[in-house]
Amino acid sequence: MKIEIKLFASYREAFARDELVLELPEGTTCAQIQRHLAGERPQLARWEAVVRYGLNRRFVAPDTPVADGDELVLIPPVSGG
Amino acid sequence: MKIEIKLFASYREAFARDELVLELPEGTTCAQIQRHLAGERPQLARWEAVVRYGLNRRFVAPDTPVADGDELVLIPPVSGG
Amino acid sequence: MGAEHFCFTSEPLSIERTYALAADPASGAVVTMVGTVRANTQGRAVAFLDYEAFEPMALEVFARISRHIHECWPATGKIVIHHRLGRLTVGEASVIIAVGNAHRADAFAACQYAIDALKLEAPIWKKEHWADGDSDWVVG
Amino acid sequence: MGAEHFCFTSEPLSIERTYALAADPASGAVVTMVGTVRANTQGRAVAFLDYEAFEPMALEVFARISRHIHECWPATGKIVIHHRLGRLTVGEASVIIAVGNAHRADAFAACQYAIDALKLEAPIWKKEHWADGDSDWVVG
Repeated sequence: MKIEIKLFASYREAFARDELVLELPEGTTCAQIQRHLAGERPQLARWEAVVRYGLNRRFVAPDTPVADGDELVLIPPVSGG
Repeated sequence: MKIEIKLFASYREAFARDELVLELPEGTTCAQIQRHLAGERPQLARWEAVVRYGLNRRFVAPDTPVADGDELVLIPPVSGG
Repeated sequence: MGAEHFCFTSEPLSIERTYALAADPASGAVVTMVGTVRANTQGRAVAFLDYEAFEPMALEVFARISRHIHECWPATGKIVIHHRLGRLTVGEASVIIAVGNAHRADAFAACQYAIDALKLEAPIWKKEHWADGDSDWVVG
Repeated sequence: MGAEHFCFTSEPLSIERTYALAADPASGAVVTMVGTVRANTQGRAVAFLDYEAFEPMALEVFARISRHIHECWPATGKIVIHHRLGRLTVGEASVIIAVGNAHRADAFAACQYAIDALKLEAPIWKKEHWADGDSDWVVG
């Protein structure tokens, strides 16, 4: 299945792009995707314990499986305002 | 002794002026002045229980005596802001 | 604290001006409260209000409020209080208070304290004129 | 609630404009909070900040904050949230929130809830660039 991953902040910098499209096995969870990305870019490991997941623009739990066509955003600690 | 009384709100309206200068016996208190004014203008009696006193720009207790040259303001319930 | 931080004026108030006086690069937060003339009071349509104040004593009350805030919330930056006098129509601002602080919770608490204390202590009065032609001094 | 009540912009924010959108003759009080870029963080001189957001999700967070406020403080009038993005220098406003209410205590509480919730929930990030040339993403 194809998953669109939007990248912001340190994730955008680590990949030097705004977006990735990954081909992943059915049933892959948000947390597994984070570990996959941190495997490719070790500087992202610092967010492992604190990153949150926005799936189709809603916060979801780390063990939520993604489905074909989903939009996922990895949300390191926010600091708006 | 001479006391300058500044009039605001309903007191100003009752006397149709901004200020009175009263000649009063030594030892007259703020509350006695209020009763004197309410005697002259009965519509001011409604404030008797709630009026406060500003003597030389500080709040003082009703039984505070005034002294020659003092500036007194009678302060009906405030409603600024 | 410059004299322009506390003032009475018969000109319309400006939140931009009040904010600019309170803003300061050390204060990460500025909380501003604007009080406006409401269209209705106790179910009666308001035509306009007349505000008056014993200005020198009210300015001393503002200075006392300010001292109290600096004591209670020591990281407070600037405190600005602008109060309108004279005739105000519905929707116009009667008072604007702005308080800066490095910590936003303290800016909220101090600004709320300032307006509460002003309403209790400052010798300022308003006469409400209703659409039906009646009028009276507002109590509290 | 018009779209202009919640927005992201790379233009400088205006407290006058934010206030004007929140003001309304039924609200006797409008409480506004402005967050600005501080000159120092943890004792380090700040040169500038870069803000970015996942805008569509952040706007949904703003809408959720707004719904919560209307539920908790039913007399709430208008809620306006304007957030700046891009490069900001010291003293510039990064966020302005304005909340109107007939009761000022509720306006204070709701405005404070809004900024606290925004900082916890909205997908917005800032990278701090210090005067010494170093930089990092701000956590919390």
